[in-house]
Amino acid sequence: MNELLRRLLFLPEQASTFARDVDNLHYFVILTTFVMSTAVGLTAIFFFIRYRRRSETQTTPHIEPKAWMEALFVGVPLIIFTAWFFLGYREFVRQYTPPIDSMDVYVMGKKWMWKFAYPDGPNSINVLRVPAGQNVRLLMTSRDVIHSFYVPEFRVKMDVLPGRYTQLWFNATTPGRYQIFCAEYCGAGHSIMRGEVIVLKPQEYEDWYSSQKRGLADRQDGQPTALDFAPPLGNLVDQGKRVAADQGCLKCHTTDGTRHIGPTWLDLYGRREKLSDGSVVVVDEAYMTESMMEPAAKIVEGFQPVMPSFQGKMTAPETAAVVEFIKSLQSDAVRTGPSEGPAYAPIRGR
Amino acid sequence: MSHEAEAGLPPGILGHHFSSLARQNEAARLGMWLFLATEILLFAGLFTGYAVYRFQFPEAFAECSRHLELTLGTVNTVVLITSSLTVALAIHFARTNRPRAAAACLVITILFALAFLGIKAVEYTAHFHEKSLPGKYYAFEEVKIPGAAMFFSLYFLMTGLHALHVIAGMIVLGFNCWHTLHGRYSSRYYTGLELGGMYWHLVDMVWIFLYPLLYLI
Amino acid sequence: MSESGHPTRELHPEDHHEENGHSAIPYLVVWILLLFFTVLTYLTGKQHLGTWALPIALAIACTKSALVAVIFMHLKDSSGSTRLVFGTSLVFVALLLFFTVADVATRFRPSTPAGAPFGTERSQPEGLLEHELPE
Amino acid sequence: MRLSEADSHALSGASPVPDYLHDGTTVMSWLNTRDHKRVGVMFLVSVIVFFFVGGLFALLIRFKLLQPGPFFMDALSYNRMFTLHGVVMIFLFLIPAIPSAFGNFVLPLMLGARDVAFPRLNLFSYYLYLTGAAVALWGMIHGGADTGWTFYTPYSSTTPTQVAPILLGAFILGFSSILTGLNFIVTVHTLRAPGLGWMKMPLFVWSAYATSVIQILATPVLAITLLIVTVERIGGFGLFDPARGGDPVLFQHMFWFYSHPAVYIMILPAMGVISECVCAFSRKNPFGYKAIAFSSLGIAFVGFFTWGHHLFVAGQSVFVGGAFGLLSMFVGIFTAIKVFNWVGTMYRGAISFKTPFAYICGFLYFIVFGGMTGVALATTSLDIHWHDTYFVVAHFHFIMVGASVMAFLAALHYWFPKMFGKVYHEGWGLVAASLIILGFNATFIPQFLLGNFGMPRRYYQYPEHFQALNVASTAGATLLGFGFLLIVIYLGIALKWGSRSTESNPWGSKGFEWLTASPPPTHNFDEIPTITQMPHDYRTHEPSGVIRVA
Repeated sequence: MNELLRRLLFLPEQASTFARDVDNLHYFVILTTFVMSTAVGLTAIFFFIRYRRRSETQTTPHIEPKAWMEALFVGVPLIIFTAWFFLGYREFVRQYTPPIDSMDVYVMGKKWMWKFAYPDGPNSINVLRVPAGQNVRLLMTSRDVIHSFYVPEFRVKMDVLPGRYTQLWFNATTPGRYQIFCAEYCGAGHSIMRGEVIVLKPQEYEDWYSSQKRGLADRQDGQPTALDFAPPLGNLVDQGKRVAADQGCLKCHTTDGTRHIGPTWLDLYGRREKLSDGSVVVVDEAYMTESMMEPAAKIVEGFQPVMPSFQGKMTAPETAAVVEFIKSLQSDAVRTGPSEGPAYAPIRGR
Repeated sequence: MSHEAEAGLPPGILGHHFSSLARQNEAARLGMWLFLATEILLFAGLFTGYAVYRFQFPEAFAECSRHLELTLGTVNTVVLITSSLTVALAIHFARTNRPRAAAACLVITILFALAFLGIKAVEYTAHFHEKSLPGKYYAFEEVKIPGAAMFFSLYFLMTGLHALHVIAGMIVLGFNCWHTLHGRYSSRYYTGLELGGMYWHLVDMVWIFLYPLLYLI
Repeated sequence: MSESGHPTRELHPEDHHEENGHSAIPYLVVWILLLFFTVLTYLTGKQHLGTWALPIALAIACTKSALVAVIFMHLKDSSGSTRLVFGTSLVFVALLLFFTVADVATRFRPSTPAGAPFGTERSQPEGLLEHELPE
Repeated sequence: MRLSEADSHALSGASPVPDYLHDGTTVMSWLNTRDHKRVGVMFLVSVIVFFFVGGLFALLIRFKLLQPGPFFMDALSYNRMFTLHGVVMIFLFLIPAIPSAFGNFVLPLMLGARDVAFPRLNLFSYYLYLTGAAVALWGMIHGGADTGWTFYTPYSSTTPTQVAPILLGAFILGFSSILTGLNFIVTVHTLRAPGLGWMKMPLFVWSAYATSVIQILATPVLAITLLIVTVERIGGFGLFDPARGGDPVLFQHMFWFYSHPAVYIMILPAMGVISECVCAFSRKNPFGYKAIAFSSLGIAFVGFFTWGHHLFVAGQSVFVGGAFGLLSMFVGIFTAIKVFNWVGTMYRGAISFKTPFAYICGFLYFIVFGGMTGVALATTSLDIHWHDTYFVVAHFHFIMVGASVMAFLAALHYWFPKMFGKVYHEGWGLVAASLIILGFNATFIPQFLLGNFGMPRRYYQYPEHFQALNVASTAGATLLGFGFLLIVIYLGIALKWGSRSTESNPWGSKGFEWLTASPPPTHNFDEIPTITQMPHDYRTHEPSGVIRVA
């Protein structure tokens, strides 16, 4: 039944965990629409024939609707539409609340191409490799105008805004190659800004990932251009270390746990910092980025607000690299589990 | 059958399609209130921008508003409130058949408006000198936190649009003053003057909201 | 809405001459009140009360504009429909403000730029015409 | 109102008063007219001209989409083509079409008034429309914008193409629409005929009143938004510049605060026309008059609460998305009430199947199907797959072309004898109607399926597997275009050489606008009628208000 309806409605393959549920709601909505419109149509046609005009001066009775009729006219659509809404909204919340254990990928949309960067792995252009059956969370931003990351087979879409992060997650079930479209108009190349999601079996993904991590430049997908998202060689953590050195962060922040002018970076990620105004904050990407751009906003207790702002001095990729570098500085050096994304704010506001 | 003959109205006042003068006055007032509703919603767009960016950059907005000329802003508020009074008095004099006093009040109102624009010009030149300008022209040394450019974009957009409306108000009051001097308004018919006055009161009301939001908080 | 139109064309009772007793006192009283409120908002503003500053300033501004609208603009003695128009326009201003700020308030945390999280130097709008599309 | 036989004879016996078309035939008498009927006719002519300009753009787009790769035009001109199709069709045709063209003509007649409240303002509104159109046309000739009719920043504030004139044109057209709305509200409040209470007003007046409320309250927000984008393009400083912390989603909020109610500006007057036509052609009193009247106001009011359903995937917060989704459901209910009551009106009526009634059937089918897909889009999770794909394109064309243009054509045929005193050829009318309904289905059903298939909108090139459906859609589009041409032909012939309609009320309708002669004299009514009964009350058989035109 599902396959028949899917083919009938020209729906693409169901290649992610969302696809089947969204399509079930789709069938329910389309069927109620057909039932309602045929009912209205048939009554109308019946009235055409039954009450044809017989003479030009034919008189007709004055009929007022009874209360129960009006209640019916309001009640039936109200019930149907609210039912649609609550089924839909439950799915919407599930689709826009990434689970904690999902694997992160940074996505950068730029005029007419997609760039993907794995936190401590390789980066690539227009090709996103993900393991099958694994929750993947995309943290997306754009370098210039609004784009929109859309994979029809996964039934996922989220706009990619300049100057802000937006997030999107999916769990690809069947391995294969699926096209990424840009769904928000972004200029002349809007229609050719197409990338590709390659869903690999978990084992194949691990092989590809480890080969990339060994920095085999030639096996990297696509030739990064000069304006590239990240410097050509090495992964994000190394870049973060180099950028931190260049920008002089390490003059005030140590990486081995000793206290210095600024708080130490060892085990900083995920720590509960007590601020000078008494409140406590969990250190996550947003806090780290904010502290780089706006140091005066939150001062850790016992430290002086002497840090300069790096607003405008560091480009997007460099900031992301420094954040990754800090996250990699854990005392239990070997970090086993997949990288935790930023703290997932609960739905009910911040 | 011209019906202006009765009631000693100046010619061309009562439209042929209105059954009575009272109906036409009521129509004019309702039409003016609808136009004022569009003006209110026009400024509502800017206030939405203010609300959103104040929410996102609270420190920048607080910091920048301290760098505005508070005394000049307060003087401007007093100027506009008093000009509102003189316009109300002008309508009062016209209703009680004292056109000369009404015209005098209108002239005072226009002078107040000029004073308001003058003070605004002084403030704008100060901003140009200290480079606290909107958007990409922003190079103000004292406030370096992000979002400051947003505050000044909003400041210039809001006060600029308001100043345009002050100028439009002056033109409208100018016509009203010219008509009052030519005896068009009397206790029988003063709607034209009343509409001009209502427009001016709206311009004052918008400034009443602009002043605390930009200068004080 | 009164259907007071009469088919015939003679004058209506309320067209009689305005009584001359229309006084200017209320305008002066309102003027004094407005000045008082301006001083009040000036003082409360100067102290920078923090979170309470905005509600107080808005409350004072609303009372001032209410005074202007009711007395100066004669809303007091104008017909119901004009008051309705003024009321609905305020309702829709509140509506626009409420939903827009609610959206910005409840977005997922890292998305709201605590200071534009990282510089997005706007790429120069490469001359669209001569920009060759990457094959 | 019973115009006794004596009066009508006395009236027609006297030297025939020249109707508004022949009361002064110099160009100046038209350009400087105070008569709401002439302003209405001028609006109608310019609106139809712009409809064909927009339609031409549409056909060019459909022609390009025959091929997946580059073909017939390059990416930039394709982007300009769909932008101009959007701008021309929405700002120059749909928003002024029924309110300004037919509303101006028919509203005072239905109220028993001699003219709108502010005749000079009415003419000024027409000249504002022409200036706005001229500015937009100038922008089009000098390259035209390539931002889509939605002008999303930061693309619209950074693209080097000519966006500023189109923004200014839309800004001026907004004011023309505000002035029309203002005029109608004041006319309804102050110029009703004696005896015509709020509950006796024709349903078209109710929907025109609701439309005017939206025009007054929504258009200024569009004006300020477009002004800010123009200032950002020219002056370099603006609210939506992401590099300085500006929020592009704020633009979308303020844009859609206008643009969703604008969708109701387009559909509400169409619903008013359909209410009138259904009652006239089934010779029956409106079934549930109060329900239809108050649901017009309901749509106008609740329509302002739902703009967020355009931003579900635009980075808007999930919580507010849910709130907007739920509120969008309620707007759907008011439309459902109207549809049920229209079908209820036909019950025990005397239905005569003329051309306007054919358009009514098309309208009913399209509004039910289009409306339901709209509510389906507002169930948040389905929108994730459908947003910005051809499903959305098909949905809003179902409402705008399927419902609004069908009602425009129904109005054109229903009031053709009233406006021009001529009768069109019924046979050709039915042929054109069926051609249009068929062509419309052939164009937009494939686009629903394209949307399901995942083809994003505004795509110059698309992957091969979408081609089949696109070819089907283009075929339908040519059929649709041909249908519209057919209408122009036979209405043109009727206008030029058609026989003068012998009686002033060829449909035998008891709407109030038929109380006076067709075409009516300049001052509408020799003596303002006193209304004693509801409109469309067919219990008494003799046609009231039939005035033999000498």
